[in-house]
Amino acid sequence: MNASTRSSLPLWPAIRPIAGPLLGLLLVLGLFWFLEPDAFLSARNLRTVSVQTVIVGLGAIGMTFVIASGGIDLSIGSVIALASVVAAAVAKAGYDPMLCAMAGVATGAVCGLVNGLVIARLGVIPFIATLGMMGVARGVAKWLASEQKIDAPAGWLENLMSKAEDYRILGLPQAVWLTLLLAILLGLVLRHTVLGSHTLAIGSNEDTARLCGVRVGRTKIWIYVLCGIFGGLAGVMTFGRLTVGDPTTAIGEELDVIAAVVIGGASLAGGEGRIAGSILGALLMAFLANGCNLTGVPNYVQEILIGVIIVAAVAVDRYRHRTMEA
Amino acid sequence: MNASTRSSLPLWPAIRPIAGPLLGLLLVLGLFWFLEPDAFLSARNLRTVSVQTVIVGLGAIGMTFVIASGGIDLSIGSVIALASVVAAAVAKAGYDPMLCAMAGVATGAVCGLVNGLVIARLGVIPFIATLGMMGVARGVAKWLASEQKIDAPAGWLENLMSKAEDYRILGLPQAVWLTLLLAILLGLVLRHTVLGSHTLAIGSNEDTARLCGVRVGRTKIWIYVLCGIFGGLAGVMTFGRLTVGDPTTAIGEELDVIAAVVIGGASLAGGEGRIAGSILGALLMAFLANGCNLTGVPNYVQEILIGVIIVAAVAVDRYRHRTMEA
Amino acid sequence: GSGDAEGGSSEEAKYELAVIPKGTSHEFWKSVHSGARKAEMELPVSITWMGPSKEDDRIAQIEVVDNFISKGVDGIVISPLDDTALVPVLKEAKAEGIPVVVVDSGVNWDGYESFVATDNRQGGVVAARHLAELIGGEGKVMMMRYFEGSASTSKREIGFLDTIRDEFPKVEVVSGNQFGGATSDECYQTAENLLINHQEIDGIFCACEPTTFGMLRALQDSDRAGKVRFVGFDATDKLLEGLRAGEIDGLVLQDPFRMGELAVQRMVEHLEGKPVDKFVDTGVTVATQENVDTEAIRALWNVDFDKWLK
Amino acid sequence: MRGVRKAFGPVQALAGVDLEVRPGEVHALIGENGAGKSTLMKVLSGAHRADAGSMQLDGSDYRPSGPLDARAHGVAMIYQELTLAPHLSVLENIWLGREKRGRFGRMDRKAMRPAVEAALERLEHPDIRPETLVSALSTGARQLVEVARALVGEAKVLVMDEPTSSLSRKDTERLFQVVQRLREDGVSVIYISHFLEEVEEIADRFTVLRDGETVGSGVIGEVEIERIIEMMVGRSLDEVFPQVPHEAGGVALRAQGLRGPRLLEDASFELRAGEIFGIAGLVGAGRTELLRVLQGLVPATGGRFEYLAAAKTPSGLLSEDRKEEGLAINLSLGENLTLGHAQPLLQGPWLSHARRRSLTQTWIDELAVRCAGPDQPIGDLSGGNQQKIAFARLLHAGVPVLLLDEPTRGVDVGSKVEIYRLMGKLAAQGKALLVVSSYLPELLGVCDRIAVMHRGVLGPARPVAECTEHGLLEEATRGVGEVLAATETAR
Ligand SMILES: Nc1ncnc2c1ncn2[C@@H]1O[C@H](COP(=O)(O)OP(=O)(O)OP(=O)(O)O)[C@@H](O)[C@H]1O
Ligand SMILES: Nc1ncnc2c1ncn2[C@@H]1O[C@H](COP(=O)(O)OP(=O)(O)OP(=O)(O)O)[C@@H](O)[C@H]1O
Ligand SMILES: [Mg+2]
Ligand SMILES: [Mg+2]
Repeated sequence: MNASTRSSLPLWPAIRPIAGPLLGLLLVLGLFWFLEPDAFLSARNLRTVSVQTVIVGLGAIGMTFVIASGGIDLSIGSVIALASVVAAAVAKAGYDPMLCAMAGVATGAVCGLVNGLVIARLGVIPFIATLGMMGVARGVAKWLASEQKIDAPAGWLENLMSKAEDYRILGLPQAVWLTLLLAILLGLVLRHTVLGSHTLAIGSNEDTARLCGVRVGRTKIWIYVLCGIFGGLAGVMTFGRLTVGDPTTAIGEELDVIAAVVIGGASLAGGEGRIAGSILGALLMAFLANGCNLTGVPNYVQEILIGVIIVAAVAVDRYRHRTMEA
Repeated sequence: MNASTRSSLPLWPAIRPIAGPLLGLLLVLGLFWFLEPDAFLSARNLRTVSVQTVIVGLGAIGMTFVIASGGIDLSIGSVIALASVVAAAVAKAGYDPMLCAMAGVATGAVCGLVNGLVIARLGVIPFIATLGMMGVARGVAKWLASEQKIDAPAGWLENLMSKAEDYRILGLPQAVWLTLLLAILLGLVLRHTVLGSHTLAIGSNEDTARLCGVRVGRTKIWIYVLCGIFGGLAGVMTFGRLTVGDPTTAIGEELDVIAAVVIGGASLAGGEGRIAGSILGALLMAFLANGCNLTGVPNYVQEILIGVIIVAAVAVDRYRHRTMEA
Repeated sequence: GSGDAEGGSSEEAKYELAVIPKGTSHEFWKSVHSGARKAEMELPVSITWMGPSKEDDRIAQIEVVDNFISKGVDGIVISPLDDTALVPVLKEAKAEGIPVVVVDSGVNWDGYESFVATDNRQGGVVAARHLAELIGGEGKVMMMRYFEGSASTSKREIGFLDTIRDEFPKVEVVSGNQFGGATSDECYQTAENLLINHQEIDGIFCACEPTTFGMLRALQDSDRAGKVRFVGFDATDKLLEGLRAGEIDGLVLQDPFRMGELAVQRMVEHLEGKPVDKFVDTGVTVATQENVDTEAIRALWNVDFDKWLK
Repeated sequence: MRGVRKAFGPVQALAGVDLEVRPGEVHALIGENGAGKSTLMKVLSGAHRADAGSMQLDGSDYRPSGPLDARAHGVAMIYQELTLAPHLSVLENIWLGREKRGRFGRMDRKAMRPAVEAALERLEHPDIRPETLVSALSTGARQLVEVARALVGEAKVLVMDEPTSSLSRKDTERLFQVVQRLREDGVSVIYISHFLEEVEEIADRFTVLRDGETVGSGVIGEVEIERIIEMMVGRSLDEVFPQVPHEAGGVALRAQGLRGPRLLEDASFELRAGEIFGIAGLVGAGRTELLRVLQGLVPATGGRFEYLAAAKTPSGLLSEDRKEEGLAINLSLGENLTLGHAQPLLQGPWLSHARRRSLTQTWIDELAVRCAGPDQPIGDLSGGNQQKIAFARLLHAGVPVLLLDEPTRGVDVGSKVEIYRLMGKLAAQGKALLVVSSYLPELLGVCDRIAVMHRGVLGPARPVAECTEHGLLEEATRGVGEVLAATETAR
C-alpha cells in the first residue's frame, strides 16, 4: 500500500483491519434484507438489534483487552449474572438506581480483580483461573439470590434499555449510545494510551514486556479488572432489561462474547484485537439471530450457522493473512 | 531423587506425576467420610460414583490427548449429545445395540475428523474450530431428534451402565471396567507409542516436531479423531444410562471434562498430561458432587467449591513446580 | 409473509401470529406446538413457532419478542420464562398494537387478552394429596427440585410442600432443597446421590419431566422402583412405561395440546373482535396405572406429533 | 560487581563473579556457552536478582529493583535473545516500558518520535520507519531496532549481549562506529561476543568468565588471543579449524532453478557425498529458505530438486533458531534426540524407554555432551551442548544429507571446534553437508566448496582455495551502492 493509493481511499487504513468482520456483517445484512425486505432493515428492527447488541457488545469491549493481552475470561457470563443479582438486591433494598449500577459495576470489578490476582500473582493460566471464577461467581449469585430471581424496581436503569420513544436519543435507546461511547473511548485507550500499548505488548511477547520494564502483573490485573467492570456493566444492563436480578442469566454468554471478539479479528494468541471489530462481531451475531427469527428459521439451524460462521471468519482471516504475506 | 530412596519407595516414580490429583481426591474422600461416615464410603455409594465417572472419564481420556498436544476440544459435550441421539435413532430403527454403539462412536469420529481437518488443514486454532463444532453438533443433534428426546430400547447398552447385581463384574458395573481398561490402554498409548510421543512433542514444540519429520497435521487429525471417538463412546454410554437419546444432554460438559484433565495435572500449554491423572480428576469431581448431595450441601456451594478446587489444584501444582526447581 | 411455508392455505391466513415457547427441545412444547398447529389449520391464521435461541434464557426470549414486534406480527402468543422480566417487552407489543395471549405461565401484568394455563401451584397440591394418600398419610417423603430459577416448577414445588405441611402433619419432608440440574442426566446423577442417603423413605415427588425421568432411572437402577411411592409430572413414553409397570404411582398431567390450541383460538377470536375469557384453565389430572389408557387421559399424552408437525 | 552469585535451582549459573568496568571504556565479557555472561548482565540490568554479592555504580551502592529501575540508573541492555513485541510498531517497541505520557495516560507519539528517528539515523537506517510493525521487519532489522532501543535515552552503562549475531558485516561496522562515539561520550559499554576478532577490534579491556566465575581480565592487545581462549576453555586449542580428511563422492542432492515463496529466486547446485558445501550471503538473502525448501518444510514454487541417496528420510535440517524451532525445550535429551525417528526404540508397537536411554547415553558419550543424563530436560543445557544434541538427532536419524543452518550461531569457541571436527568426521563417513553460515572464516575454514547467495540467487560454487573473505563479501553485497565504502572500513 503506497501513499498515493492511501490518499485516494482516505478511509481504507482505518477500515482495513476490520474489513473481515465488516464484510461478514454486510453479507448477513444483504442475505436477510433479500429474504425479508420490509421488516429487516426497518428503523424499528435496527433499533431492536442495536439493543440486543448492548450486553454482548459491552462484554466484548472488556474481552477485547483480555484477548489482546493473550488471555481469556470464561467467567464473564457468570459475572454478568452476579452483577445483575447484586444490582437487583441493592434496588430491592430501596436504594437509588445510580447506586445499583455502581454496586453492579463494583461487583464486576471485584471479580475481575480476583481473576487478575490469581493470574498475575499465583501464576494460574487465565483459562483455569476464570473457569474457576465462572463457577464461583455463578454460585455466589445463586446464593445471594436464594436460588431464585430477585424482583426489584429498576428505575431509570430500565429506561436505559428501553426502545420507547420517550427514552430514545436520536432514534436509538440510551444504552446503545452509552455502549458506542464506551467502545470509542476504549478503542482509543487500546490504541493510544500506555495501558493499551502495554496490553498489546503483553499479548505479543510477555517476556519482552517484562524485560522492558512493563509491570506485567499489575497491567494484567488492570486488564482483568477492566473486563470485570464491563461484565458488571453488562450485568447492570441485564438487570435494566429484565427488571429482575437473575442468577441463571447469561449461561454460556462467555462463548458469545469471545466469538464476537474473535470474529472481530482478534487472535487468541494475543497481540491483536480491535474494539471496532469486536462490536461488529457482536452486531453480526445479533443480526444473524434476528434475521433467523424474522424468517422463521428454527433455532437449531441458527446454532449450526453461528458455528460455521465463527470457523469461517477465522479461516478466511487466516487465509487473508497468508496470502497477504506471500 | 537418588537411586536408594527410589528403591525404598518402589511405587513413587509411578505415583509422583499424579501425586497432586491423588492427594486432592484423598482430601475430598476424607472430608466427606468424616461428614457422612456411613453412606459415603459404602459399597453402594462407591458403585454409584464409579458409574457417574464413566461419561466424564471417557471424555477425559480423549481430551487428555488433545490437551497434551497443546489443543482443546470444546465440542465434546455437543458430540456426546449428538452421538447419544444417533445411537438412539439407530436403536429406534430396530437395529442391534452393537450397531447403535458403532453408529454413535462413528458419529463422534466424524466430528473429530472435521475438527482435526479444520485445525490441521485450514489452520484454525483449536479453541475456535471446536467452538464452531460445539454449535454445529448440538444443532444437528436437535435437528436429527426433531428437538425432543428419542425414546428407544437400549438393549444391553443399558446393562453396561447398570448397577444391578446381575450385570456387575466383581462388584462394579461393566461400563466402569470398560472405562478402566480403555484408560490403561490409552495411558500406554500416550506414554509408550510413537503416536503418544508425537502427541507430547507437538504439544511441547510444534515447530520442532515438524522439523524432525513428525507429520504434525496428520497426527493432529488422529488426535481429534481419537477425542471424537471417546466423545462418541461417552455418548453411547449416555444413551445406555438414560435409555433415551437426548439432544440437550451434556450441555457444558466440555468444561467438566477439561477441568478433570487439568486437575489431573495436564497443562493447557501442551506437552504434559496423564490419563491416570485425568481419571483421578474426574473421580474427584464426581465424589465432590456426590458428597455434596449426600450431606445436603446446597448446589451453589458445590459450584463454588468446584471452582475453587480447579484453581487451587493448578495453583498448588505451579507452586510445587516452582519449589522443585528451586 | 413467510407463514405460507407453515402450511394451511395462504388464502385464508388473514392473521400472522408468533407463538413463543420457553424452549423448543422438549415434548411438552412439541405438544403445545401441535395444538397451535391444529388451530392454525382450522382458522384463518398462520403461525411462526420460535423459541429463545438459548433454551430457558430470559434475555433470549425477550429478544425473540422484540424481533416479532419489529416484524409487525398480528398477535403474540407467549409462554413467558419470567413473570416480571417479560413485562416491559409485552407492554411494548401492546403499545404497538400487537395483542398478547399468555400460555402456560403467568405474568405480573394484566394487559394480555387471555391467559391459557394450568394452575401450577394446584399441580403441586394435587400431587401432594395423591402421594400422601398413597403412603397412608404418614411417613417420610423427598422432593427433588428442578433447577434454580425455574419459576413454574417452583410453584409446583411450593404447592407440594405447603400442602404436605398444612394438610399432612404426619408426613415429614426429609429432603426438599436439592436441585437436580437443568438436564435429564444431571437430574439422574443427583437423584442417585440422594437415594443413597435416603434409604428409608416412603414417597418421592418430582415436579417436572427431567426430574421425574432422572428419579425414575435412579430408582430402576437401584432396584427400588416400585418399592417407593413415586409421583411425577408430565408424560413421555418413558414415564408412561414406568407408570404402567407400577414404578411410578402417579403422573400429574397438564394439557399442553389444548393449551396451544386454545391460546391460538383465543387470539384469533380477539383479532376478530369477539370478547374472550381472561383466564382459561386447562386443568391438571393425575394419571395412574388404572386410568392411563382411558380415553380421557390418553388424549392428554398421545399427541401425534407426526400428524401435526409435518 | 563483586562476588555475585546466582543459582537457578540446582544450576549455579554464577558462583562469585567480580567485574569492574571503567567509565568510557568498551569492556568485553567473554566465556564459553553457559559461562554465565548473560546471567551476569541480567543481574546488572535488574532482570534477575542476585542471590549474593554487591554492585556499585559510580561509587554508590546499586540494587536495581527491576529493569525499569536499572534503566533509571542509566543501565541499558541489548538482550541476547531478540526481545521485541512483533505486534507493536518500531516506535512502541523502542519506548516500551518508558513511554512518554500525555494527559490521561495518552501515548505521546509525537514527543517520542524524534529520539527514535535520531537513533535509527545514527545506525544509518532511516529506512526503518518508526510506525512499521516489527512483525514486518527482517531478523537483521529487528536487531537494529533492539540496538536503537538501547540508544534512546541517557545511558551510563550499555550492555550488548551478542548484538551482531544477526547483523550483516556492514551493519556491524556501523554499530562499531556508534560504540566508538559512545565511548568518546564517556559511556561504558559491556560487549559480549563469541567473535573474538570483533572483540579485538572494538574492546579496550576484557574479563573472562568460566563456569560462573571470573578467571581473568586484562587489556586487549596486551594479552594474546590464544591466551584468552585458553582462559575461556581451560586448555589451549591447537587449531580452530581441525581438518579431517574426506573425499567427495557421487552426487547426493541436485537442485535446478529452485524458487521459494518468499525470498528464494533461483538456486542451482550439486551436492556430493563426502563434501562440505558452504553457502555465504547477507541476512535475508534467502539461504534459510533454500534449506527449508530442500527439507520440504516450505513448498518450492518453481524449479526442482532431487535426493539421489537411497534413504527413507534423505535429509535432516539443523535449524538456525534452536530455541524456537530446533528443540522442544520441555522434553528430555532422549526425547529430543529420538523425535521423529523412533523405529530403533520400538518393541512391537511399544516404545522402549530403556532403549531410548541407552541409545541417548551412547550419543552423549560419543559427542561429549555435558549433562546430567538422558532424562534431563534439554532446556537446562548450555547452548553448545544443546546444539550437539540437535546434531546427534540428525546422526541418529542416519540421514545422508545434512542441511546445517548457522550450525555454530551462539556457540562458544571450544564447542565450535568440536562441531567443526564433527562436521569433518561426517564428511569422511560419506555424508553430504550443506552449510549456511554468516561467519565467513568458518566457511573458509571447514568447507570444500562455497557459493554465495545474493538476493535469492545462488551464485556459482567455487573450491575454497579460490575464495577469500574479501571476495565472498564483495559477491554477497554486489549490486548494493554503498558496498565499497563498507568493505573499505571492514579491511
Ligand atoms: N532462566 C534460567 N533457568 C535455569 N537455568 C538458567 C536460566 N538462565 C540461565 N541458566 C543457566 O545458567 C547458566 C549460565 O547461562 P548464561 O545464559 O548466563 O550463559 P552465557 O555465558 O550467556 O552463554 P551463551 O554464550 O550461550 O549465551 C547456564 O548453565 C544456563 O543453562
Ligand atoms: N517460509 C518461511 N516462513 C517463515 N519464516 C521464514 C520462512 N523462510 C524464511 N523465514 C525466516 O525469515 C528470515 C530470513 O530468511 P532468509 O532465508 O532470507 O535468511 P538467511 O539468508 O538465512 O539469513 P539469516 O538466517 O541470517 O537471517 C529467517 O529468520 C528465516 O527463519
Ligand atoms: Mg548468553
Ligand atoms: Mg538463515
